Amino acid sequence: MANKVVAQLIVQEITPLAADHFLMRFHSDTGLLPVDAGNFAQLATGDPPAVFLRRPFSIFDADTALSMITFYIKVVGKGTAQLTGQKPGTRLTGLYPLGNSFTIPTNARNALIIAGGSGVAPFLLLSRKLKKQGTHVTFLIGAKNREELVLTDVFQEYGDVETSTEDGSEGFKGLVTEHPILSRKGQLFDQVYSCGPVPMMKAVSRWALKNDIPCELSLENTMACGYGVCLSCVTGTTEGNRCVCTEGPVFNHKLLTWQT
Amino acid sequence: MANKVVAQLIVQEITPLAADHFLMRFHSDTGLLPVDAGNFAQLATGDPPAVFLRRPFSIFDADTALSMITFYIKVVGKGTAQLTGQKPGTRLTGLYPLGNSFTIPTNARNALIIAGGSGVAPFLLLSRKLKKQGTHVTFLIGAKNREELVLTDVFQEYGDVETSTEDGSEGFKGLVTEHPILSRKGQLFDQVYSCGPVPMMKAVSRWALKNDIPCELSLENTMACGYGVCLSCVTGTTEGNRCVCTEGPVFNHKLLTWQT
Amino acid sequence: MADLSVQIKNLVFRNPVTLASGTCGFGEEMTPFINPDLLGGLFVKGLTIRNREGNPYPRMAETASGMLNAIGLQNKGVDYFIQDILPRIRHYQTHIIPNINGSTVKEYIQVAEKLADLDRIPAIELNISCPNVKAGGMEFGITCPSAFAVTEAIRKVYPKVLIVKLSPNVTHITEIAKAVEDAGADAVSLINTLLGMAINADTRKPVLSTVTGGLSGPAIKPVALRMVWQVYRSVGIPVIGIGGIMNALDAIEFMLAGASVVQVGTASFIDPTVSLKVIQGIEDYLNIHHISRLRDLTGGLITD
Amino acid sequence: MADLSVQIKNLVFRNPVTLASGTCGFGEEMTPFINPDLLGGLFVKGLTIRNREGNPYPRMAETASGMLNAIGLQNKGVDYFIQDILPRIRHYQTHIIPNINGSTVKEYIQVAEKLADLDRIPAIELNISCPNVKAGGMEFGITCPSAFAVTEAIRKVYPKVLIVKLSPNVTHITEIAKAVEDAGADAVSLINTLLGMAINADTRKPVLSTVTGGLSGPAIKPVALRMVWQVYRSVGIPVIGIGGIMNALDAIEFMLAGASVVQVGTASFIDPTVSLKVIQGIEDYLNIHHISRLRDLTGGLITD
Ligand SMILES: Cc1cc2nc3c(=O)[nH]c(=O)nc-3n(C[C@H](O)[C@H](O)[C@H](O)COP(=O)(O)OP(=O)(O)OC[C@H]3O[C@@H](n4cnc5c(N)ncnc54)[C@H](O)[C@@H]3O)c2cc1C
Ligand SMILES: Cc1cc2nc3c(=O)[nH]c(=O)nc-3n(C[C@H](O)[C@H](O)[C@H](O)COP(=O)(O)OP(=O)(O)OC[C@H]3O[C@@H](n4cnc5c(N)ncnc54)[C@H](O)[C@@H]3O)c2cc1C
Ligand SMILES: Cc1cc2nc3c(=O)[nH]c(=O)nc-3n(C[C@H](O)[C@H](O)[C@H](O)COP(=O)(O)O)c2cc1C
Ligand SMILES: Cc1cc2nc3c(=O)[nH]c(=O)nc-3n(C[C@H](O)[C@H](O)[C@H](O)COP(=O)(O)O)c2cc1C
Ligand code: FES
Ligand code: FES
Repeated sequence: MANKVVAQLIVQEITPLAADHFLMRFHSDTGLLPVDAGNFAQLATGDPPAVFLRRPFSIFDADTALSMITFYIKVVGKGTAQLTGQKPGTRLTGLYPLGNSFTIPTNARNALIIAGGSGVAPFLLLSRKLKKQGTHVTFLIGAKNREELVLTDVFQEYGDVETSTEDGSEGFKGLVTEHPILSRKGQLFDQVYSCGPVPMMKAVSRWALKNDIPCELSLENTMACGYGVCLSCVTGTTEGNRCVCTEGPVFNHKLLTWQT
Repeated sequence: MANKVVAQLIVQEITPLAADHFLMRFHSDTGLLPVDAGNFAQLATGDPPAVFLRRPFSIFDADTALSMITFYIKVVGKGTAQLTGQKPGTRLTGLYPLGNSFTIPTNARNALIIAGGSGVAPFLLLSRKLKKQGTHVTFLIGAKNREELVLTDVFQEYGDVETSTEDGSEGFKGLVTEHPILSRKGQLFDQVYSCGPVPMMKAVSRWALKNDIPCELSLENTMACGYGVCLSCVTGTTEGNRCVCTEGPVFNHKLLTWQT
Repeated sequence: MADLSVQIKNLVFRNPVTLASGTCGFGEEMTPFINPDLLGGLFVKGLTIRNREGNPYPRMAETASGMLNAIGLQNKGVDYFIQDILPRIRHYQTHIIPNINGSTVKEYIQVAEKLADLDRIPAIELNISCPNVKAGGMEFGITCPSAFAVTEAIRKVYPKVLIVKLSPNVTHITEIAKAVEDAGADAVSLINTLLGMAINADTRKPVLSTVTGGLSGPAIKPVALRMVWQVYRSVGIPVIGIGGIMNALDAIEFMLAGASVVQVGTASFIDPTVSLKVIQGIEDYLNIHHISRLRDLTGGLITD
Repeated sequence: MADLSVQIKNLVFRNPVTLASGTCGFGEEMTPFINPDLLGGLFVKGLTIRNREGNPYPRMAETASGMLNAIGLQNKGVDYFIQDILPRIRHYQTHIIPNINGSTVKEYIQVAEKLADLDRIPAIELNISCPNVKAGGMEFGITCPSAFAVTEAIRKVYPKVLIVKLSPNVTHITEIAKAVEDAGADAVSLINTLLGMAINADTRKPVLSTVTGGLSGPAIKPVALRMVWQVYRSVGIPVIGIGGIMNALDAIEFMLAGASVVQVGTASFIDPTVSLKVIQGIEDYLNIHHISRLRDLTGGLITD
């Protein structure tokens, strides 16, 4: 099996993006393993941790040459609050790289990435790869309001960014899955990726099915181990229960039975 | 009952005295309650704490006017390690003032204070009071070695300091209770106070009995609450089990049956 | 403002937050920190017919998210409580509920009889679950016939509200609960501590003088919640939830599982003011969730 | 160098540190982090006669110093294990010990029979304590007659080392232990998880799809230590200690209480390399305390 490690990670910089939204960059003094788009890490949130288990976060960015790894973290509870409250210089441990990665069809010409809430996290590494092979990327990013619509500037470097907010404070007013782009240009995309709240991903999946576009979803089931031994994180698939931490987090949407 | 509070204490300065020995000064931004010589506090060791319960520490020094309170802390386990590793500015909570205090006979002319290990902690406040009323104080301070013989300079301001170390690296070589001062000048003291390991305090108590000198001991039984509700911290006395946290930590040695 | 009152038989609690026996002394020790009048009630320290010195020190061992205790019911006896302590605490504007203990059914009866006529004592909690005494204690609480027998005997001599405190150290908690209900209990309280042990690897000795002791604190909350939920669905009398409550959401969880009243125990050691924070937090929860009467939450767990 | 080997019947473990069933998959999942050859043994994931999908998600709830699980024995069946998994792991230089499960005695027998003749399988662990399945599971482990019956039935068909894994959700753990010893078990392992429950106060729903689940982690260590100590003093067969072991001192505590072998469970979720640290820490402990043979520690608790 591919190598995974319990890495020592040193907090380097914590950049607030909005209230409760942070980019958190770590440095490793023992070198970083190569990571793939879609992989995640299981981070200790502090020492001592405020919560018993580690917390899973998608790898937002990684630079193996510089031994730097970045996570985009939204504070939703005790663990994320403690983690984002750490000071630069603090040493934490993280298991990584975990999980599978997005498939990148070499012949894809127009990819659509639909992200809601903290669902943008896995898509920087992916869009970098897509751009490199010449695939045009459209991002459709939804949030509650303008404040929480973060990182759009970063994604703009990799493609077109469309936005929606529930309160209409920026972009289309409504749910991301109601965005006009989906009815206007549906037939143009030859690959869809999505990550976000389950109801959103279900709607994306229905839309992709209807338009017959290949679609991959990145799930965020709660996890204990993150490397396949506890069987906590399963999602129902046409082939039975599958672990999100090892056989996912990325799944072809047709495989999912959406029991969760 | 006397007022006690759950105080917000802000770490102000941590002074290393030797490996694993620290003075830790806190500031309160809501004012300090008056404290007495012998009182202690139950401190949270961090947020989140590395241990479930608070940890009891004698109040080493306190300045109500400046809202400052100082503890002398020896690292022996997880809690003391976390506490002394805090950074200035950190907010912790502490229950205080807890426990009773030393009695100070107004007619005492020559007091002897015998402290072993971290047992020096309660004696700064006491010796200040003794000095103020004109009682001459002799300190007999024992430690493993020269390194761990800390704070003697501070006590020198309040009286004569005699020392002993187990390895003879400073002062008398041997146990503090074998120090020649005890055989030479025994009859001169009219009040003895002691705090330290139980075997030491037992020896002090025997010596005081033999020489018929009033003696008070400050005990360090393990505690859960620190304010008299859990009954964890009892010591056997001639009047039955008594709580060290409320009826102590200071006991007249004649009261103790030394079951602990 | 939301209505926080709850009721057990004819006894109305201004709010459901009470302090657990053995963790609040006789209330007096709490007064430097909190005003006891604000509490739903005080379950005061376990009483026996005679003075008890309890077990030798050490009686406490810290554990992960919890602690073991082996106090062994140290108390000065029920007469001392009535003559010396009660007069000092009788003015508290909250229910004072003694926790009663015995090594024989006869001793339990004697204690209950002495408390039956006191005007400031509206209820007693019959402790058949103390793991830290050699005779009696938990033994009564781990078989149905003995739990039934001691409850029935107390029921005969004690006319006011009778709460029976159950031991979690059993295979079928619901059967014990049903036995004490059948014997006439007005309510059950659970859980008492789980029997546990701590060892000092360096000295190779047990930490507690008694080797084993009772585990309390957040560590046991999942077991306590499960038992409250099971018992709530098996008996017709109110359930008092106890075990690792550290904050308002913990208390709400116990109420959803079926508790009418909750007891805060070990949490007070770490923060003696926590019970008042729990009351405030419950109020906030009710406001946020637009619930006007707290008692409607009891047993409101949504399962499908 | 200190001798870390321990023995159960004729089976020698190079060291006492093994991984608990359901927390190490089939060992393969651990290999990105550790070399399984360094372990005393691997108790691989619970097997049943047929493929089981387990319980619906969510199956896990975090608790204070612990977690609840309700996996429900998801596995592809014993035949799949033998044909597809075993060939991939049979080269590990450590004992591979399957954990067997059934809803009926007959199913247990079928699984045991299939494993009996495999050369790389020197022992099985009979799980009569799974709280997360509707039929069988814990039901077998909570009464003496049923524990006796299933153990006896397996003993008849399984000639190698038979370990029976006990449930802590009982009033008298020693009686169950004695029953399985009488039925022919070569060792007992304990504890499996404590039955618990978690509630989400905001949604007012149970966290687990099955409402209740099994509690593991440091929260349960005091209960586990107590039970290991009680059982060690009641039976003549070796005891395997399990429950909340996070480091070497925890493991030593279990050995002092009476364990010959220990299993590390939930701790691996947080640190998949922890078992190797436990082995190293045990070695350090032996050196510091000048103990030449680890097995001399078993049951070495000093009580007076
Ligand atoms: C593979 C994977 C990748 C992820 N990537 C990211 C990321 O890049 N950035 C990011 O901000 N978050 C990410 N998440 C989600 C993140 O792990 C959780 O937000 C975090 O674990 C919450 O921890 P907490 O202690 O702050 O919250 P808790 O106190 O544990 O929970 C707070 C609330 O959130 C709910 N909750 C917590 N975790 C989940 C979950 N996984 N699913 C549904 N509800 C949950 C709880 O039920 C509770 O109501 C990812 C999750 C997974 C599984
Ligand atoms: C009233 C009182 C006043 C005290 N004043 C001071 C003080 O001013 N300065 C100071 O440094 N210490 C003082 N102590 C002792 C201090 O509370 C302990 O050292 C501390 O609680 C240890 O916490 P820990 O988490 O670091 O150690 P733990 O990890 O809890 O324990 C480490 C080791 O020390 C042993 N141990 C811990 N506490 C005690 C105890 N109370 N008695 C005997 N053995 C124990 C444990 O058994 C273990 O072997 C005082 C104690 C009391 C009761
Ligand atoms: C130090 C201590 C002493 C206790 N004494 C008693 C007692 O006298 N009578 C009783 O019924 N329960 C007693 N208990 C049990 C508590 O009332 C409560 O049931 C238990 O601690 C679980 O609640 P918690 O986790 O909130 O502490 C005691 C608990 C502790 C920690
Ligand atoms: C996720 C999970 C799955 C488990 N699956 C099994 C199992 O299949 N068979 C079994 O006998 N025990 C199973 N257990 C119980 C463990 O083997 C162990 O007895 C228990 O977790 C206590 O040890 P710990 O506190 O070290 O985890 C499982 C435990 C967990 C946490
Ligand atoms: S989180 Fe443990 S198997 Fe996926
Ligand atoms: S520490 Fe609780 S009574 Fe003394």
